[in-house]
Amino acid sequence: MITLNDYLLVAGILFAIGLAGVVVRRNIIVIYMCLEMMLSAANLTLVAFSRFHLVDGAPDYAAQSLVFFTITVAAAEVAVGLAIIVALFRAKQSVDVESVTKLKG
Amino acid sequence: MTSYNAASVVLLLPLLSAFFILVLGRTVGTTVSKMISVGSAALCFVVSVATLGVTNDSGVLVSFLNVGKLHADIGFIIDQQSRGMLFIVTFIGLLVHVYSLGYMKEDKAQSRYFGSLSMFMFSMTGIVLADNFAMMFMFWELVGLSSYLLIGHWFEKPEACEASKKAFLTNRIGDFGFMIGILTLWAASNGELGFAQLRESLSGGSVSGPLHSAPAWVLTVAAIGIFMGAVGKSAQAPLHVWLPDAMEGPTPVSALIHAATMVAAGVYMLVRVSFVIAASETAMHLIAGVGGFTALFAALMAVQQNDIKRILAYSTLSQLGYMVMAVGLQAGEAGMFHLYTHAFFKALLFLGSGAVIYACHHEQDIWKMGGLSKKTPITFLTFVIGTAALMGIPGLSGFFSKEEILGAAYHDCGWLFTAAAFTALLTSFYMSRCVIVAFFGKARSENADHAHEAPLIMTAPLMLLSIFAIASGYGFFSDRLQAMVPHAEHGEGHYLVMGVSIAAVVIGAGLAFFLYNGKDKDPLNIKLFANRFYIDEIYAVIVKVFQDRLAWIVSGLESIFADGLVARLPAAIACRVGKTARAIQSGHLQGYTFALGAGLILAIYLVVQVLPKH
Amino acid sequence: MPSVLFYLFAAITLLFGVGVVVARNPVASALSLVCSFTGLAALFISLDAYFIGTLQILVYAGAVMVLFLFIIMLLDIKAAEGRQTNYATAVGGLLLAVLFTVQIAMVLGDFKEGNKTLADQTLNLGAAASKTSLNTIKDELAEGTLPDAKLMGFTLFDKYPFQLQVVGLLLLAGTVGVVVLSKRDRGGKEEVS
Amino acid sequence: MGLLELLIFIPLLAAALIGAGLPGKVIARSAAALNLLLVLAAISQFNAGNTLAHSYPILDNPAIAFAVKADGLSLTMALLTSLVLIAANCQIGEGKPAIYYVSSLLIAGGAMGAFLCTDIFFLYGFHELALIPTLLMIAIHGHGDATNRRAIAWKITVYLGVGSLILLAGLAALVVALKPASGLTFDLAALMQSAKDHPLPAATQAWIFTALLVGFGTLVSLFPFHSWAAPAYATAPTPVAMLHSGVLKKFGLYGLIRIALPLLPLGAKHECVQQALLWMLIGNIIVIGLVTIHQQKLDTLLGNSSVMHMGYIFLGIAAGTQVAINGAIILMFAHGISIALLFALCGRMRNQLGTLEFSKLGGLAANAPFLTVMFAFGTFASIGLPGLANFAGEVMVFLGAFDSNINDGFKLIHWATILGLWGVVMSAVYMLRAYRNLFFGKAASGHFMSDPVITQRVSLVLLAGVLLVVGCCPGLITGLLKDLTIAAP
Repeated sequence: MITLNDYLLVAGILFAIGLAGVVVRRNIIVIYMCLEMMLSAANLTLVAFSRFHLVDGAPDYAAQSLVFFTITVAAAEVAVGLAIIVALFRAKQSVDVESVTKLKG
Repeated sequence: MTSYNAASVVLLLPLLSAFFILVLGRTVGTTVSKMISVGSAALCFVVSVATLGVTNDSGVLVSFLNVGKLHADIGFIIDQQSRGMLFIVTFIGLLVHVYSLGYMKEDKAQSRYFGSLSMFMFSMTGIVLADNFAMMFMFWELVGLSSYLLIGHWFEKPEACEASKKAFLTNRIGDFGFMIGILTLWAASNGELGFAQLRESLSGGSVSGPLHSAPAWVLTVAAIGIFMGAVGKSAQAPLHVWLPDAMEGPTPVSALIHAATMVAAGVYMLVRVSFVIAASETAMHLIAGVGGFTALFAALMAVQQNDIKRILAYSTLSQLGYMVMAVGLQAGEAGMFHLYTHAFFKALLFLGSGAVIYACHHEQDIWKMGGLSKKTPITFLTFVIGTAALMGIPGLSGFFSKEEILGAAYHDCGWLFTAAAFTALLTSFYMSRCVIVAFFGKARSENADHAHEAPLIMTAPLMLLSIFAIASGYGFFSDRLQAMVPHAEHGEGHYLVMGVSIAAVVIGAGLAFFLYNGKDKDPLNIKLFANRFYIDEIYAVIVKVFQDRLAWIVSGLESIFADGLVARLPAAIACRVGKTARAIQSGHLQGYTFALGAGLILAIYLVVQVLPKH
Repeated sequence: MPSVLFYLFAAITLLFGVGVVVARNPVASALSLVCSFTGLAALFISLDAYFIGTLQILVYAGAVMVLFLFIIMLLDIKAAEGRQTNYATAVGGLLLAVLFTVQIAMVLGDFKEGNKTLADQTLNLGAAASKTSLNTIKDELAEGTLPDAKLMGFTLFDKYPFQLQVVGLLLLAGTVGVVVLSKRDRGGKEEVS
Repeated sequence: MGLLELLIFIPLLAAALIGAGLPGKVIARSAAALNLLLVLAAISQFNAGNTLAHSYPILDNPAIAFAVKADGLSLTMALLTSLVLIAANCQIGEGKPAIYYVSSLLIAGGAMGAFLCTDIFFLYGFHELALIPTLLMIAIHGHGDATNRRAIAWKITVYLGVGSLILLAGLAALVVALKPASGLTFDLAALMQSAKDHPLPAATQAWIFTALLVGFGTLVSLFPFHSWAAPAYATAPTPVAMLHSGVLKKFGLYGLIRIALPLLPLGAKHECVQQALLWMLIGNIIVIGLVTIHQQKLDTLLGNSSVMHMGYIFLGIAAGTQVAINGAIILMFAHGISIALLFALCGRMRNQLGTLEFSKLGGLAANAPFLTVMFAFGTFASIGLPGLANFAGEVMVFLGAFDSNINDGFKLIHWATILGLWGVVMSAVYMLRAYRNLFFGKAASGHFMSDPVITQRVSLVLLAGVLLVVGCCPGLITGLLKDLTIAAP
């Protein structure tokens, strides 16, 4: 049978993949997608915990409401992020991470 | 006239006149300042003659420093030694003041000259009256200052400035040793500075006698330190270089300071604190040795000098060597007696040479003079009397005092006696050489040719001094003038000593007459003596290497180490760290995210693995 | 929910997740991300979180990915030309991922509660029924079904009303921001760095 | 508003007024003169037994209060400050901008505050207030080309900044360590009391003393931390050089005597602290002495010589006996006056001659007799000639340092004193060499020095007169210092 650890492990791996993506890829949009993946991995852990931690018989909906809020925030964040990427593209004509070094020390 | 008033008048009057001249000299004009200075010298002389009869006394004039253990005050001692010295200082001081009125008539800075002279009188009386080491040291340096001012009177002449600087610095080196001696005594005697207290503490009489129980090396260090002060001031062997150069100053100055009084201060001080020197055997031997060596050494150099004032300067060095030797041989009274008689005839000789130079229009080289006996009879006569006294011709004052010292040397150790006798021979040799070349024969330059006798104001002191040069040796005068005549317990060698000294005089004079009569050029030509054993050059090299070169090296090192290590190095490190830190902000986003991830993993590792263990 | 389905959907999520990272073409990575999200939604469903599962599909897979594709098309980004992903970051990223998973595995290794299986966490709907005040939920619970959406709504509006308003405001601010950001400033010169 | 508060606030007020635009010359000089009169009044009050102590509490948890108290040491320093202030103001020439007056008044006001306050908080604060105008003036109005001037200003700012920080750390440690039962206090008397009740262990005393020594030492150019001093004085404008080297530099020594010695008696006597201090001051005297001999210009020579003379004062402090400490205080006073006099003359000569190189100058005495006499006073005072103030100080320092038993051989303090004595000879060498090169001998071509006008002479004569008066009867100052609380040796 499936245990809580399995779910957490899946979430962990998903998070790791997201992290690797963010570090490896040079295309900002793909980085952004990996970011979303990391976020959803976190949501998975929350839902797993809410299911496995029963409050007087029913799953713990506080965790799930937190997931609800993260999803909304993520949505807003994606909107703003993509707007920035568009503005960036208009300035640099490229979405490559290497071109964006203005804030160098 | 109690001794307290006398001491305070003699001490403070010259100071007031010097201060007055310093402050108002310019406004009040040179004549008034001259009158004030000479007046104060005369008044001091009268007062010191008055004190000749006063009983021994000592006391405190004004308390200089009174902090915790330290009680340094300006005091005075009136005893036979200080009365005699006071008489010499004020008498010769007065004569020099009067003489200077004539000699310095056309000098343009006369008020400054007389101000410095009064300053000197103040400092010299301070040394004579001093009753503790602090006061002695203070006036020691003030005398150094006044000799600096007087030697450097004609400050346009570069030689005069160099000479005055050299004099002050050599004295200061002597004072360095002097202060070490004083400090050692101060530490060993647990805070005593007064001569009376120190003598008591040394004798171990009273309970407060820690000095008595001080180890021998402490007393030796103290005695040698104090002797170094005398070496600096009385121009003994190592530190004698400044006296011949001090002849750059006006001649009356040389007469007063560099013949009679200031240079004698060293011997006076040694006799005053003889109980400290007596306490250490090695110090006594050292002092006697240095004294004997200086006497011989200076006499050798005097033989080949051509400048009349330098001959007298070296003879002063030599006579001082005698006195210091006497002190070293525990014959302080003989030293003081010689100092006493020497003051008169040496001052006479210097003033005489001043008159000669005045007559030959500032010509100082004896080989350009000649035949002055006919042109300046009074100067010639007084100069010969002075020379006779200096050479030690029997019947004159020099003979008695020098013979005492030779006697002391004879009783103590053989080779010192032979050195002293040989120096006596050399003394009569170079003095007769000087007289023969300068006064006999025919004039060797047109200056000497139409030389004219010095005015009365200059010859009067000469005549007065020649009387004293003759008479001061005899009991009648010396008792009246409180000279410290050693009680003549003539030991068995007395006549031998007498004979040897007379023989030395005769041989010296004869040799000089034989060599120099009628000669126009110096037959002897000993380069070594003429160039003063090249000591000045050696000292110049020492100063150049050990001071200027070392200073250059040290200042280089200092700017590298002190400035570099403490200031520039940290600054450089800060810049270096700053530059490397900048590299972290490289602008590569991937670098940043990687650092982010690495930080995350490290944090997890710490939280999960490390934290629970502690 | 038989365990084999769990492994299936977990595999879908992870593989398509890797797809996102590895895909050359951003469109391909976007689409693989959509699949990954659907796999994830399935996992949510397997955890009886039906509302969140649908929300995941609706918002993430639907809205967010569509926005991504829209932007990719707008900016006409071609496949990453010049595949010279410098190997330093590639290795670094991989290393990070491996290390992270190792750490998660170690943590889960000694996480005792983690071993509870889904089965022994049976929902005791009867007890829950007696607790809630809303009778609609009470009836359904009594019947033995889990009114997931109703319970979710109830908790949201019962415990976190204020937070909802704030999130609403956040969304408004987000949209205004997007409008300002993407407005092409007429006069200003193009800031070319 | 007692006498002492007036002393502190008159210069600051005058600085504000001049800053606000009133004519600088008149206000500055009247403020300085008024300050001197007030100091003399305070001294007479003090001799009559009234310590003029006032305290205005500001905070009670860390008990901070603007407390002033008249004490022999602080009055001597206040007298020094007011005298040097007068001389500094008189040295400011006609066309100089108002900032000259403002900066000198601020420095004097800050120094006055530092010397009169008995609260460590204000003591430190006033010192920093006094330091800032010094740094600014060196940067803006210093001599020499701009880059060099700014570099030196930077160096001195950072150097003294670090020094002050170390000092602050030391003071903080001290205040915390000596916290009396009634809670943290900055008041010196309370700290003194708590130091008596439960003295700190020797080790803590030693390292706090070291921190204070390094902090104060940097402010006073103790040997290894001295490299800021000479260039700073050489490039500083005359009034600032006079005030800083004459007055502000003495704050470090004042601090050591006022704070470090009484509160940390064992600290000073600790074996390795004593050795370190002695080696440092030997460095001060011998190394800087040689460096000074090597100098070719008058202003760098004076800068270095003022660094060297600090060695003697540190020797007095290291010895710690009552005679030595009184000697150190007199030496602080005397050195302040003599170095101020020398810098005033040096500034005057720089303005008129343009150069201060010894090789280029000579024979100035021919037509500047007054200046020659004044320079003679300064030179012979700094050499330590009896009859001038420095001698009394130096002799007491040497006697105090030799106070300990020497029967079992010379210890390091004795060797330090002997090297100090040799330092006196060295100072005679370089001062007389400078005096001879500048004033005597052949008049160098084109360099013509004329005497200052009568009004300018008053301040110089005042300084020389003070040197002479204190030199002839140092009892005036030792009288003030009778009841100074010094930790018994």
